[in-house]
Amino acid sequence: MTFLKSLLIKLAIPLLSIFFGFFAGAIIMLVSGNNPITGYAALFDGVFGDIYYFGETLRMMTPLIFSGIAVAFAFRTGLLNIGVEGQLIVGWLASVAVGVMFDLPFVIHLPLALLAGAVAGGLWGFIPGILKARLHVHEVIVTIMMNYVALHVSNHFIRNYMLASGQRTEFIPATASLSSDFLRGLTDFSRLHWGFLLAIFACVVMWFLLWKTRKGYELRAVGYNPNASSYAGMNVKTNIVLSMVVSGGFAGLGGAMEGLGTYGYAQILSSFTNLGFDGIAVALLGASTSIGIFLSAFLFGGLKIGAANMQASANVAPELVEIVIALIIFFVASSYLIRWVLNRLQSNREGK
Amino acid sequence: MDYVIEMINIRKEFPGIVANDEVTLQVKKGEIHALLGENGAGKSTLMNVLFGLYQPEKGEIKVRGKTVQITDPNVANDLGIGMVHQHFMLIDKFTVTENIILGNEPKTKYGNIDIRKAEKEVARISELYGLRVDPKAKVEDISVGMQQRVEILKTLYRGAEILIFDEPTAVLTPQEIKELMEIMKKLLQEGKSIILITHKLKEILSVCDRCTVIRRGRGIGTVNVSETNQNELASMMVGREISFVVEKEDAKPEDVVLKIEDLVVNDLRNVRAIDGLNLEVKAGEVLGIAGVDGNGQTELVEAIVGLQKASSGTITISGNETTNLSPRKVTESGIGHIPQDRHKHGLVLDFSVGENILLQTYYQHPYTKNGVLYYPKMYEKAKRLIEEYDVRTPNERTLARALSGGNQQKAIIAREVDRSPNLLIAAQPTRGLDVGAIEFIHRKIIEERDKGRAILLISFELDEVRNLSDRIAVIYEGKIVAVVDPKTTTEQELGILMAGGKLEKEGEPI
Amino acid sequence: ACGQADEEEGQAGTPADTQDTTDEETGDDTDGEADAGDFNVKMVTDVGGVDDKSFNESAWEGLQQFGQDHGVEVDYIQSSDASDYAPNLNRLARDNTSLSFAIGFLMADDIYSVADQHQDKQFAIVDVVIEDEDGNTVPNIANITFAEHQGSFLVGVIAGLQTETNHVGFIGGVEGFLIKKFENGFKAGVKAVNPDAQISVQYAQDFNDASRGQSIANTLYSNGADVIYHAAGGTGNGLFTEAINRARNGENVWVIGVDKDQAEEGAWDGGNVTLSSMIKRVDQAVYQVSEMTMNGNFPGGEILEFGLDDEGVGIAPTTDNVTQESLDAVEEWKQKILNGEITVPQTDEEYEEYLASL
Amino acid sequence: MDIISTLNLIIPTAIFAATPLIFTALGGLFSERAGVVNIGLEGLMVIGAFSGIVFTLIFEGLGFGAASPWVALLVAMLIGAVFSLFHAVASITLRADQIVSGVALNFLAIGLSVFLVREFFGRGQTDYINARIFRESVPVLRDIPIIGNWFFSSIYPTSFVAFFLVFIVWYVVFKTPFGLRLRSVGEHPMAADTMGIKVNRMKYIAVMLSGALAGIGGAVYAITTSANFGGGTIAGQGFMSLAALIFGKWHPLGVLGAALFFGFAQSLSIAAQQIPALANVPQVYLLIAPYVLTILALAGFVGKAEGPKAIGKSYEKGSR
Ligand SMILES: Nc1ncnc2c1ncn2[C@@H]1O[C@H](COP(=O)(O)OP(=O)(O)OP(=O)(O)O)[C@@H](O)[C@H]1O
Ligand SMILES: Nc1ncnc2c1ncn2[C@@H]1O[C@H](COP(=O)(O)OP(=O)(O)OP(=O)(O)O)[C@@H](O)[C@H]1O
Ligand SMILES: [Mg+2]
Ligand SMILES: [Mg+2]
Repeated sequence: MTFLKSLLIKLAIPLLSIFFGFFAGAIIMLVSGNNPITGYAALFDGVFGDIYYFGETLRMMTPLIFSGIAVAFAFRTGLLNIGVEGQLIVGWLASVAVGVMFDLPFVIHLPLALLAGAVAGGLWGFIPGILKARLHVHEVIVTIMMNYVALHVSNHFIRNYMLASGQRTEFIPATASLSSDFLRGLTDFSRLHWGFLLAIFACVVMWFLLWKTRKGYELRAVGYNPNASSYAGMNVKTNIVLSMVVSGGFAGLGGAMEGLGTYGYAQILSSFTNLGFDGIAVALLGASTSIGIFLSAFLFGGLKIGAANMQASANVAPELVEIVIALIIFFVASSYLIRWVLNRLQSNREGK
Repeated sequence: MDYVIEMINIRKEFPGIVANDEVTLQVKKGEIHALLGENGAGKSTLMNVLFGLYQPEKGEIKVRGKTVQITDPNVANDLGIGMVHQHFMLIDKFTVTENIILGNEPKTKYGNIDIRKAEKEVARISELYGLRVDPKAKVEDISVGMQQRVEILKTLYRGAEILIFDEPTAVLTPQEIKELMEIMKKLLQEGKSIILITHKLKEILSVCDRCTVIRRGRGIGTVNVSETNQNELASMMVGREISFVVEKEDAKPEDVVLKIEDLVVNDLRNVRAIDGLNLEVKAGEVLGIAGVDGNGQTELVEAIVGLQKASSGTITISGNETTNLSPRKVTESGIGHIPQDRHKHGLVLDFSVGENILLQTYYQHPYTKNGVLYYPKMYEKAKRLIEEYDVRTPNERTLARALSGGNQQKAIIAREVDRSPNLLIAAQPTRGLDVGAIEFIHRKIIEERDKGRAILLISFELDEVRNLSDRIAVIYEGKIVAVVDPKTTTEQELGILMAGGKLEKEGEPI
Repeated sequence: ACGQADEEEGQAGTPADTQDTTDEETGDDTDGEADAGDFNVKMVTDVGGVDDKSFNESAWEGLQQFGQDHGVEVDYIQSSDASDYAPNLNRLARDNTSLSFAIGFLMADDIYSVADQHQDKQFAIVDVVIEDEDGNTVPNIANITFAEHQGSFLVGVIAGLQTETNHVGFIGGVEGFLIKKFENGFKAGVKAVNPDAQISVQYAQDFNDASRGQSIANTLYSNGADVIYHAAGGTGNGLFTEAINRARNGENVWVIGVDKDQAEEGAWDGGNVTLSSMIKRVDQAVYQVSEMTMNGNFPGGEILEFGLDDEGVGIAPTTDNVTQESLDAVEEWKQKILNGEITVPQTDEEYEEYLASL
Repeated sequence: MDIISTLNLIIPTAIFAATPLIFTALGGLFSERAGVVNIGLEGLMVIGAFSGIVFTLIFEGLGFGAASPWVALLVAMLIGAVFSLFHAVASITLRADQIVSGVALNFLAIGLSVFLVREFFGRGQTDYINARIFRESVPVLRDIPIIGNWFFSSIYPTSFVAFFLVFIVWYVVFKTPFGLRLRSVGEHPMAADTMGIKVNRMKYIAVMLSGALAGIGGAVYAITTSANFGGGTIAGQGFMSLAALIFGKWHPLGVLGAALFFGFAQSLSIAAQQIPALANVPQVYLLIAPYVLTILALAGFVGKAEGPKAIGKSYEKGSR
């Protein structure tokens, strides 16, 4: 009974937040002279109206799930990883580099390329991790700085060693590719690729790692209370580093999804991909839980894909979606309000 | 009647709990009025209501006969009510003066703080009431006793006439407690009235005029202290009889379990905190460490359990040297450790009670297999210990945060004792707990001693050290300056040793 | 360079006859004969958006003009992210768009795959040539490129003639094949009229960092350059800011704008620092290709290079700050380029060869 | 080039690049000193840049002439303060996680400002402003050898305002009752509460101050540098300001030093390409230099940065 009730509240908060977010978006559309019903109909249509767009939504979700997991994983261990963006960029580059440079059978090539992405991202996470653990350097600044370093370094590598045409590298060969004719066929030629299944798997892995393993227990303990953890004989420093490495590894895999799945190459980036920064929002909306991340990545992916249709067929500026996302996060974060209202309702009922 | 304070039928609710239920408290002018009750009885809540931090749901407050609405601490200040909080309300990084003047700062004509004038004023008041403080010192650098004097000065600076002390003695050394009692008497002479919350019945009996008892949020009654005794107060409070003397036989010490030789430890600021310390604890005895806070107790414990590096010297446990091993290695060589700050070091408050109980053993078989946790086994174990150690919790999956201090402490003790360590280090094991919980913990410690464990007890509570220990080692400036027999040493004598003095008489080492 | 096949004078507003000699007939375009009734043209912008004051906007203007002139439905979809290109192009293809434009070389790979999935649909892309694995063009994609190097050459001529310090600068956005065309063309133009001029080149590696642009401009001007040409998008804003600041302090410094007439950006209450701009008539190109397609001559698989000849590139109409001497020289060099007397370099290697040949 | 002329090149640019960071980081200082983490500085700068440009254009239209950008700075300050209420309400009154609410603010700022630009201008960018703030040289002082060249010969008046503000903020935070109360709220809100300080009101004031200053920071950037506003105008400057705040250990002078350091590293990386000795260094090294230097500086000699004790927690009366 209490379990049901708490589950209900847990669900009510995000659902109500999403509702309020869309509601506020509708008001903005009204005020700016658009019809919110056509606007949202177009948005909805842009996600579910055609299997192609649905496929694209799932494709868009894929890196968001990884970056969301990356943020959440660090968050669970008390660290704020703003550097997912950079870790994702180096992961993208490294996976494509392995994809392009080697000539191997599929069963080795693809895993190796994925591994390269994870390792590169992990390395990018290792630096702020070790600095935090050894020298108490604030991870937020280091990760912010590492984002810029990643952007420039990866552009440098592509420009000088891997440039094929225009701004990008060679295409990776089929042996390193995640793209799936089956999934494409299923979704009418969307770019949905096997990475989507990997992302689901990653959700399970995160859940299992954090909640079912010894290491996960330690990581959470360190996150909640480093003092008590060191009293209990855990190595706080190692765990901080490990957490950043794993987090970076997930982020790097997110980059590999783009490199080996969506695009099939790496490119000179003239600005950040924002996939990493969006990951912060995905993780927060998903309350740093696996299932939450999956669902909020779907919401974000859908909003992003649907926004184009909203603009195309209802003439609503795509920025509206960003406003809606912001408001949803706001309401989720302010769940105190919703909780308070729910409590009020409940105690009124019990009072009678 | 000339009551300065009357709180009549106060009711205060928190979500899901009634903290004060029709409690009445009447304080006469010029008296020290004790407020007594178990942990969580609602004492602090009642005082926070009086101080304007909480708003009561029901009830009336009269100050000097006039009904008032105390909507926030400013109103309380204006009414002349000051409060010394259970958990100090001091800002570590500020100086003593800054802490005192906060919210009431003297200004120069340029609008900045007139810090000179403030310091002078602080010096003046502290002189007046005999409260020695250094106005320019940072709070993080001064002793707990001085911090408390700062708290008192804060109220006096604001011209408080009615002072509330919430468990002021829990953190003080005997000397400091004595000084505090003197200060209180002085305050009375100056015409102030005092409300004192304490769990120590002896203190109530020695300084208070009247005592109001609350139990589970309800007022039980008010008695004249001169007409009551320890047992009556205790049974009013708990609702049953309590024994105060720890029943124990003489110790039968056996082999040396912990042996420390010439230990030197530098603290975090690289100051020598332990300075050539020697100590032995034998199986089957309780060795109590008596000392004023800040003489190296923390560093001693942390060095033994491996959390601080020893610069030189050796630590041996059951014949194996453990100097500078990792905490886990040390723990595995047979140490149990009840840390002094249970929230900071003892528990992961956001873990469940069960996860906390396994905090030292989660990685061992059968709780972990191949790196994977086996939760059913963990919870099975936790359930057993919760029962055995009478940890009052809805179930083993409840967050540790939701437990009261006493029950949190019991969970820690369950965890540490159950591993059957050769050496059990108990640092401040009963700090801030009520008599019921204290009784339980004391019994448990003696039980373990009688099973042949070596117990190292560190406590600022001299009574506790004297009651439980078979030998008392006095620590002063990082050295053991004397080891004495509790049966033949008086409190005064211990006090002298703790202050760095020497005993004229037979204080031979034993 | 292969698009140079077209030698005819093109007049603005009429479709340039750009039959590629290597082009074979690539199947009959069934959509080609569609009457104006269901003929429609739409475009996908790159992340700059339809109102980027640059080539997306220019393309959209051309398309709107075309729509007006011929009563044809035109529309655009904006991409907010590189990963939007493919779905957006797909959306157009699915909506039975008669001709879908991809504006910007960033969409190269996406249009290739979308065109492959929708072989019955007609596409066109700006700024890049799409080739398949074997290096052949794709039959249902028209490739629109510009001879930016030629236009840059002409503004280089102006810079070379009007520099007083004998030192000019170039600020690039992100280094790459396309921006290199601007750089090398510009340098060649400067050297053509002023072989001793010093040319400083710096890339911001960012198209959207005005602060960086300003810092670079500051460095270049401080080091003696007095004319700076940019091909750096929003980063170029900083160049204008710096130049205006200096002009206000009485310094004689100039900016050469890019893509469109940037006289507006250079205006300040005491004058205008914009010397000239290299304009790129994306609107013309889009208009013409649309018209060709409407008339059943979809140039699929062809490479259309819009150059000096068809006014695809050139110097901006605002010439208030350009001397008559420079204007004459521009005309003179334009003819030399048009009649093949000189070949304007595009890559670093070509530039080296060009220098050697001077 | 010799050292002096190199520095002549680098130092004014460094100051110029540091200026918006100084404003914004000082804003962040107020908020974080009062215990409210402000990741939303980026978004607040966006709002500032947006209002700065839009109102300069409006005032130009109203015939304010050269005063337009200055008045617009004030408006940007006000709008920044109002917009920061989003963060304040969420994180103080509604007890939202401060990081989450800051992230939400960033999303909202960029979405809303670009949305509005489209509504007002029918496109994704605003027009260019004509009335700008220009660099000035200070008579007499500019003639001081060396120093005159660095600090007084061509410098934005806004940079002087920023420097001046550093000292004002220092005075306010460390010398006035307001500052003492502000810091007490960030260190130990309950203690402050028992001393009769209105904790949440203090936090609101602090967050709004941060909005006001970040608003100025964004507006200064837009008005002095980009001269128009679009979605990409503010790209990371807010995060750099946050880094400057932490790097500067939440102290106004530290913030000044950190911001100048960032500016210096950036301008060095740009000037280096024109310095013969450094011209052959691959550009990537110069591009990443500011960031790497910051990391090294933090790791090497700055070490542990410890913020206000109660930072990031919302205050609830009577909680422990
Ligand atoms: N902020 C709060 N929110 C919810 N419940 C609270 C809060 N503070 C106290 N309580 C509840 O009120 C009861 C009384 O708490 P209070 O702190 O007054 O006890 P106490 O008598 O001071 O105990 P102790 O001796 O341990 O200090 C507690 O048992 C607790 O359940
Ligand atoms: N903020 C709070 N919200 C909810 N319940 C609380 C809160 N604070 C305390 N409690 C409840 O109050 C009860 C007693 O808490 P309290 O802190 O008074 O115990 P304590 O023995 O004084 O602990 P401590 O040793 O920490 O002083 C517990 O049951 C706890 O669940
Ligand atoms: Mg209490
Ligand atoms: Mg208590």
